[in-house]
Amino acid sequence: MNRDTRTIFELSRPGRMATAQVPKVPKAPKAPAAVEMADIPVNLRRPSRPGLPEVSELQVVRHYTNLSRKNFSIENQFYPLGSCTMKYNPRGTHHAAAQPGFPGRHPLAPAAHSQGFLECLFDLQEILKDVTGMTGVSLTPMAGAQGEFAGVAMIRAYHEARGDAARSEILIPNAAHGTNPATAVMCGYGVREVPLTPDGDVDLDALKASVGPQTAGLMMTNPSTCGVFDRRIEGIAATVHDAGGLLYYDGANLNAILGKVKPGDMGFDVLHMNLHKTFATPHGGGGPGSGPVGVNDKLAPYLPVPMVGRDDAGGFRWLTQQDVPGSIGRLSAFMGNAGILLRAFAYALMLGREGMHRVGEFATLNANYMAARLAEHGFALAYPQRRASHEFVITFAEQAKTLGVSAMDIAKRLLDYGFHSPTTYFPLLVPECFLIEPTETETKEELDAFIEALVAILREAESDPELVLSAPQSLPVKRLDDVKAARELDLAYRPPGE
Amino acid sequence: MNRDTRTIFELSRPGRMATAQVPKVPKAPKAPAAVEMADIPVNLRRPSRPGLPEVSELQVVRHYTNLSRKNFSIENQFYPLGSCTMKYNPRGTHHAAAQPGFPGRHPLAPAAHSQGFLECLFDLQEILKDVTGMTGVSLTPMAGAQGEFAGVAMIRAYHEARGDAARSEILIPNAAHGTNPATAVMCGYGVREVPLTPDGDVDLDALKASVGPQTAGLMMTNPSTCGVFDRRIEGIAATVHDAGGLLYYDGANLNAILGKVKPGDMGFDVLHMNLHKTFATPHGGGGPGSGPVGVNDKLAPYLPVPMVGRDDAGGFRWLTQQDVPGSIGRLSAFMGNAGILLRAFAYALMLGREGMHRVGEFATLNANYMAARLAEHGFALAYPQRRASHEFVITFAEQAKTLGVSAMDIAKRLLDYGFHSPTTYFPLLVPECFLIEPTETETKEELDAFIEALVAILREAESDPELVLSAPQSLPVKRLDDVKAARELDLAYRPPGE
Amino acid sequence: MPFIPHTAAEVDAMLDAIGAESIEQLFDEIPSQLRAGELRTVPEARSEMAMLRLMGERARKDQLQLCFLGAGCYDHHIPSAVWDITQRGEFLTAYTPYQAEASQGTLQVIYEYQSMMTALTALDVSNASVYDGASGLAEAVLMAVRANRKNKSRRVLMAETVHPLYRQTVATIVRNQGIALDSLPMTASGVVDPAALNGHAEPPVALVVQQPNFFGLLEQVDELTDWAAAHDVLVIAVVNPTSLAILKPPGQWGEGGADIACGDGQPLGIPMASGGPSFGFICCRQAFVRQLPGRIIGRTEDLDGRTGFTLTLQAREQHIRRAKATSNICTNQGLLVTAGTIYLSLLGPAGLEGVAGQCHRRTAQLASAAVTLPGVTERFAGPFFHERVLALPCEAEPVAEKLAARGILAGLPLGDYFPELSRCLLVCGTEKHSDEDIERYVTELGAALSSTEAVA
Amino acid sequence: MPFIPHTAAEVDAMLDAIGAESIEQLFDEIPSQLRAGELRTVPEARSEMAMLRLMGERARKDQLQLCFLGAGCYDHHIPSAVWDITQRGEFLTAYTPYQAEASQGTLQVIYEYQSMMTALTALDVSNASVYDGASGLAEAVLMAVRANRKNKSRRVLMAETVHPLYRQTVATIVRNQGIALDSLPMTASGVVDPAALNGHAEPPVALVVQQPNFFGLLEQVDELTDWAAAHDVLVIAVVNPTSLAILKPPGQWGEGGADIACGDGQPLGIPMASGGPSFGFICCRQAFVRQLPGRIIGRTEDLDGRTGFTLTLQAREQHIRRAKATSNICTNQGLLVTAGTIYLSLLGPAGLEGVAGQCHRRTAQLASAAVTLPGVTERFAGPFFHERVLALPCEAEPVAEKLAARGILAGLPLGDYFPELSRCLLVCGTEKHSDEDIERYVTELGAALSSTEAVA
Ligand SMILES: Cc1ncc(COP(=O)(O)O)c(C=O)c1O
Ligand SMILES: Cc1ncc(COP(=O)(O)O)c(C=O)c1O
Repeated sequence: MNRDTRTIFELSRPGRMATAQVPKVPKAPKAPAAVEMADIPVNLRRPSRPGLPEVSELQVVRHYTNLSRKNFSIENQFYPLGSCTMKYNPRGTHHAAAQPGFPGRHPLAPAAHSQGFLECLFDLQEILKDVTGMTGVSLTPMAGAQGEFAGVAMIRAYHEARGDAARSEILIPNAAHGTNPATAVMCGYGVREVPLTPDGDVDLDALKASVGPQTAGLMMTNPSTCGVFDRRIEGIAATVHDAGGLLYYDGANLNAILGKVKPGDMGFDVLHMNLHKTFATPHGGGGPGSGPVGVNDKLAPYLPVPMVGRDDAGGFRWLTQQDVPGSIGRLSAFMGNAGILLRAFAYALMLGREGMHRVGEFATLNANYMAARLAEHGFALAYPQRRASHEFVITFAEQAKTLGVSAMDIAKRLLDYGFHSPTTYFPLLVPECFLIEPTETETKEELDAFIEALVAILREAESDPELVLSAPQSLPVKRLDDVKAARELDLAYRPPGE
Repeated sequence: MNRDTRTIFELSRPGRMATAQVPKVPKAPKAPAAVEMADIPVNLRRPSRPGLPEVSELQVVRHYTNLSRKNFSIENQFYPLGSCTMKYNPRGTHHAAAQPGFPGRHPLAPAAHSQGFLECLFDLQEILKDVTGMTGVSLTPMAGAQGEFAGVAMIRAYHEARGDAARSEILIPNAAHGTNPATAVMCGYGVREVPLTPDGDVDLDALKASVGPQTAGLMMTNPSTCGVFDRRIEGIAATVHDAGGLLYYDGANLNAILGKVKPGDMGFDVLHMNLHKTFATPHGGGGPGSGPVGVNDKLAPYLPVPMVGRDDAGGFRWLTQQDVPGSIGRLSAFMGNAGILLRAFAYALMLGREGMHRVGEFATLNANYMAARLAEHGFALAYPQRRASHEFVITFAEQAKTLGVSAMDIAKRLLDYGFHSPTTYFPLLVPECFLIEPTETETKEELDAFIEALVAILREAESDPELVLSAPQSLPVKRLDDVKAARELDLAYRPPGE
Repeated sequence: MPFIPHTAAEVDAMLDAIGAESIEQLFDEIPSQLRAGELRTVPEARSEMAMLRLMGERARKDQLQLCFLGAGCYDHHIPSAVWDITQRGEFLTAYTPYQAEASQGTLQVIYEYQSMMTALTALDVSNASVYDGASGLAEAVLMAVRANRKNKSRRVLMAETVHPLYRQTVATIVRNQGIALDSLPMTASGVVDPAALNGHAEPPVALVVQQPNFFGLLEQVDELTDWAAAHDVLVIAVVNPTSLAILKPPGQWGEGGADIACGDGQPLGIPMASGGPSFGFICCRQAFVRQLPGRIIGRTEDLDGRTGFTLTLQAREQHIRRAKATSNICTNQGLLVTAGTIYLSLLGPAGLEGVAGQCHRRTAQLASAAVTLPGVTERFAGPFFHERVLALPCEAEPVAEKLAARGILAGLPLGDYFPELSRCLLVCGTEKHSDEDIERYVTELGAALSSTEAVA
Repeated sequence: MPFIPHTAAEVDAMLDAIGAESIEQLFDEIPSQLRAGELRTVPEARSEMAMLRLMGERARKDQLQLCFLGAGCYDHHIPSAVWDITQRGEFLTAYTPYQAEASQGTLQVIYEYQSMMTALTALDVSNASVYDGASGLAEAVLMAVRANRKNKSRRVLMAETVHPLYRQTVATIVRNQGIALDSLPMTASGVVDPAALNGHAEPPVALVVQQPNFFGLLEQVDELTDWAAAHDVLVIAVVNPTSLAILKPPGQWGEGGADIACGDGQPLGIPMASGGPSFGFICCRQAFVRQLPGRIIGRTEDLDGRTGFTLTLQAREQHIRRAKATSNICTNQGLLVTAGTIYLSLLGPAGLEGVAGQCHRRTAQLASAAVTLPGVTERFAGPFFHERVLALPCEAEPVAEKLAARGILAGLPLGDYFPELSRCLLVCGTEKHSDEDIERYVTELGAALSSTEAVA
């Protein structure tokens, strides 16, 4: 295992370079002499070169190849990170986005020379409408959180257009993802939390007590981040709608119900999808994502631009603010994460209608199987009476008390066993918890191996707790000092002595 | 570190498959019913499916991705394997060979639709003539050994054409690579070994005593596999030529002299080049290679086909047996390892004239630097009085005696230090030796780190020999039982019970 | 079932373990009246082969040979190694580095990235990316409003010469928080006038300046920055990272430097690819680090004292602070940051300067060749970098369409953004262009112009 | 200095350590009169960007849209994962696995490859590859001569229906060892006749049969194999690996099976790429394993009893046995074997059968559509697989050229190989072809024919 922690800067030597990457200036360029750098006034020029590393091409290739090997990833191991849907990202989708013509397409190329790209986006819009039960889709948001922004901004635009300007609050179940309240605030709303019942559904009575003329809307995901499907979703929808609010669906959990239930049918007015989850596009160690929004007719006039429509000649064209005058506007310079949209479309083409139905089924089968087997082994499910959706919550509250090992300790020990750990300490309302999401692309053997590892770790926690408490042992680093990281901020390399 | 040793067969389950890779049979194919498999007589059909693994796409991706991580490679570490020239394989060359048009080109496409490819090969032929000082080049041999075959077959054809059929023997210095004698035998020749002087040059007197009317030729590389340049090459050439023999240059060591000396100028009549060494094409864990041959005018009539020539209209065309009636013939179905030829050409374009001169210079600088530093640290150079070429030999004969650690032990311990080991026990005539070839693409820091590791290992051998004797410790496996491998042959997976 | 590995026997065994009759039964908590019917628009499944053929055919339709269009997205050479490494599964298919010990690869890359971006901008700290340049500018504006302790105005002054699509994006994003965007008008020379700043009664909370500006022209950044510093106005610099090899970095503008720099990382090894994914960067002074949105990576030590990297200052982020976070951003553009970091390592200071220099030279060469055509002029004089506005003797859009039909993306017709510039094309040269490319452009432009009826 | 990392300061320090004045001095043992002068033909260095542009322009010239040409190299779909993984640096830039502990990746891949090839051929053992199918056949012939203990003839009988380029290659390679190649003539039906074997006075050491043969026709392999077994003649089968999903594997030919099977692995995930690199495979009975040329990987255990993989039976190889080796082969085609192994894993038994089935169906469809054109017939009747010979009413070569000008590789005009078949085209369908592709072929063929003067 590679324990070298030198940065690329420490491999640098003055004057070294990857020569083949430096453009050669033609000996006798036809550009007139006057266009040399001298035409840029000295006070606008950089006085000295930036402190970038000076390294050879082999050094770069070797350094970053070796760095990559310090990551866990789907292509190396099971990665059951709850709420993140770490399923197989088909390699073919990347090739789809790399077909000659796509990588070199300039975002502002004329529509006449963009028909292939536009048609893909148009088709994807239609597919996403179909699977969500919505009537309008805009593909431009660049991640789930930006989709949320667009959605809540549309809710705001809707109320404003109706002159219903007093609505100042978004209701959010307390199990929700952090992006939900943060988004509400970015859209100028206050946040009111709604509690859950002990079996994980929204507390309908509490909700009824919370709605009112101040209610702009409710944001929730169903199944929830507790891994259960809210059985009273129709009641929730009616309550919010009756109060004049709108319902926002956080599509992070769409994988659970793909082809099984449509958010539009549940009563949601607006939603985002995380294509980097349900549509299997890669997460890249932090991104990119893509968070298209879907709406019903109420909100269609406010969809963000650009979108793709048909032109009179049967071709495709951009829809801009001129076409959607009520649009909340533009969310990025161009068309969001276009390359991710192409991958999601390619994925949808390979799944097809039947495959789309299967996703939710097998994601759910895998989660319920793991939950059942873990329960059998004495692990505590947070919602034992409930069906799991595509993910489920277990709690180590008992073990924390009796054995002194926390969910974090167990998570770290799992890394030694070669598994990425599930999401830890989320949802916040379940103490010492794991949110486990196997996804449909994992085999039964893999699930069984993970379960065995958890069983083995609990045995270690009894017989040799130090092993668990000091995990991981076999990774490039041991547990890191987060306090030091935050106190003695070191956020950029500085040459020694600087 | 991944110690999972299951094969892909052990991940297989009956009925599982990577569905997206199975071609869909159109529901109503226009092919008439009669063309279903039924038209193939039953006695010519396979009775049951072959025992290939049945796995999902994710399983395949994960299995082979993880397997790859059990390799050392240039892109992971210093790989100073003597005689193999493990230099950086520029990533751009792979992209060159993948430019749309090249991967899909059928080898038998008409010349009118192959001009781009043919022009690349033509230019490469010219470049190789230039750097070797030869007048004819054929690119078709698929590796060094096949180049050797072509070369010796041409020597044979030459003598036969002159009616000089009694020549039955090829002379080969005893330090030569195993392919040299094996090739001579494949061409129907006997082999006579020629000894070296203690300072690593061919023993000219012994050579003089060996040549005669039976001598078809001499195969040698210069600098030799002892890492020294044979100073009396002109005398050698004259001796062989005077006896009516021809001189074959084994181009495996061309990196040492690229841009500095041309084999043609040394008196060689025929040579091969290992493009996967000197021209930086990747070795792929065993291959592919490419071994073009170059000849002077004497042997030009016998060059293997196909080659590329110009046509009357200024375009390019294949030269076949019709054009070269004396050709030894064809060495493969098509044009050898065409994709490797494209990469080598791309490399030559990036090196350019100046870069080509630099290769030999810096390969030599790196080797001499390492040799000097190691000598300083008390390591025994096999040829201490000589300049190193691009590689050099050190011997651990002393340590084997005094410390009981062999060159093999030290090689294995180097792996723990994160370095691939040099070539061991070759050349055969130096006991307990390493043949070390750093190549020009490695930095001084890397060479220093390797030297430090060797120093540290010798210290370990003194203080804690077990550490060295039981190395490697940190790799996916410890030392393997080669005897068991050869005695209890297990060369293919068989399902348990079969 | 594409990508689903289950055999029938396994499904049975799993249902047994669950104690369910069928997969269907696992959905029994969902009210049956909600259950989805058929999917109508989703087509039949295609094999990878068939999918790639369809995508290949569509992609081919969009191919053009030569690109002289920039306007925020640039056609640079991307070294082969960049994506060969970036697409390794270990980078491509990892999630956000929540388990630091199992993510040191990604974490160290981002730390190196932060180091490179601060070196380029001459500012103290960088985040780990935001979505793109335009939304990054919006985040920078929100950040400036929070960060400016001395000036509590909610008015932001933005140069009219900032990329119009950036301005639109900022408007969408900051609107709901009651922030007003004022425009600092451009002069006839296509830049803003520092002298015009004094006309503003109440100083804005921040001033946004793009350098080089949308037209490729160089703003008087020293004067603008000094004015801002004197009036407790934070300066937000919008910059093209390639340009920073040659142009003065924001951290050195004026006496004290700009406060925040942002922009789009696309020029750093990211294919144009219809404009995304690329990445937005934000750098700022150390003092504002707690107002930075998005992930930040810090270097620290492990239990054995070995160097390691980890997410830090998470108390700014939505997953910890929820409604009180600096932004709602969660997923960012990590993979593109990886590509950008590898790009910058390969180029190094000399290489990036080489690229920037060639871009500038080729643009100048293009412009001086184009103005030899009758009726073609450079619309603005003044110093510039990498982009140039050509004024044609007729409407620009039909000319651009004619050149596109000949395989050349001729530049951006400016009429959609500045109606008064409807005869203008914003053109851009890069290191990819050769003398022949430029000759071809000018020849085709000449042909297009002579076949277009000049409007007097 | 592309790819050379040395700074001037480092060069000085290194020369100091060596005690040399200059790099030049390191070459002082080379007689000065031999020192190379200038390189004349090598051009000026290009950047990677300029190199790729040149290569891209040349590559584009060779692009054709539809390929109906097989003849030993086939246009199959290659799953995206195959090369994404194969091109990982760890596979791409490793050398031959001489240090087993540091090469378990490559070694296990080859072991799995050997397992798959033996499964496909129904033979006992496989080597780790030879260069290509044709040179592999030459090695198989040499091997058979060594292996046949009962029959010491040095004459080899080769069916005339074996790929002509393979026959040429074998001739080149075995000639120097005094091996004679006899030809078993083909009949009017395009196959060899088992009955004709009995005409041979002295049985050859080996019989070479290709299935399907060069024309795509199926030989009577059972009868041929049984005759050989009865006469102490070893059978060498030349096979297309894709076909083995549907056709009887060599190990099951006749009563006792063929002795050696060889062929080219190109159909297994290797791009056509002008014919190389692909890989040649050789499988054989266990009894002949010590006569196999090339690397062989065995499964064994390490010091701790853990499974591991290593090069084995090296006493057959040149680096140990030198002049007594089974072959001079050293470098093989390991990377392509890696791709082939991944391909076979992705396809599995059902997938490979699907591909083979589609190839066959599309070929049949193409042939039956083509014979609807006036004057076009199928040249041979008999059962076939994947390839078919069409007889045209005129010379085939000019027709093929006409179709190439329309973007279609129409098949192989056979006149160069069999003068009597100069009006014939060998055509090939694969799973990549759609109904539309075949319609387009037939339409274009029809057009080409009607514009060609028929020679009566
Ligand atoms: C439930 C939930 N909502 C929203 C988000 C935010 O999505 P993104 O990260 O794409 O911005 C996530 C992502 O982790 C999530 O899990
Ligand atoms: C000195 C020498 N000669 C010949 C060869 C054979 O070349 P190849 O492996 O390409 O067949 C080698 C390869 O290792 C070599 O080092």
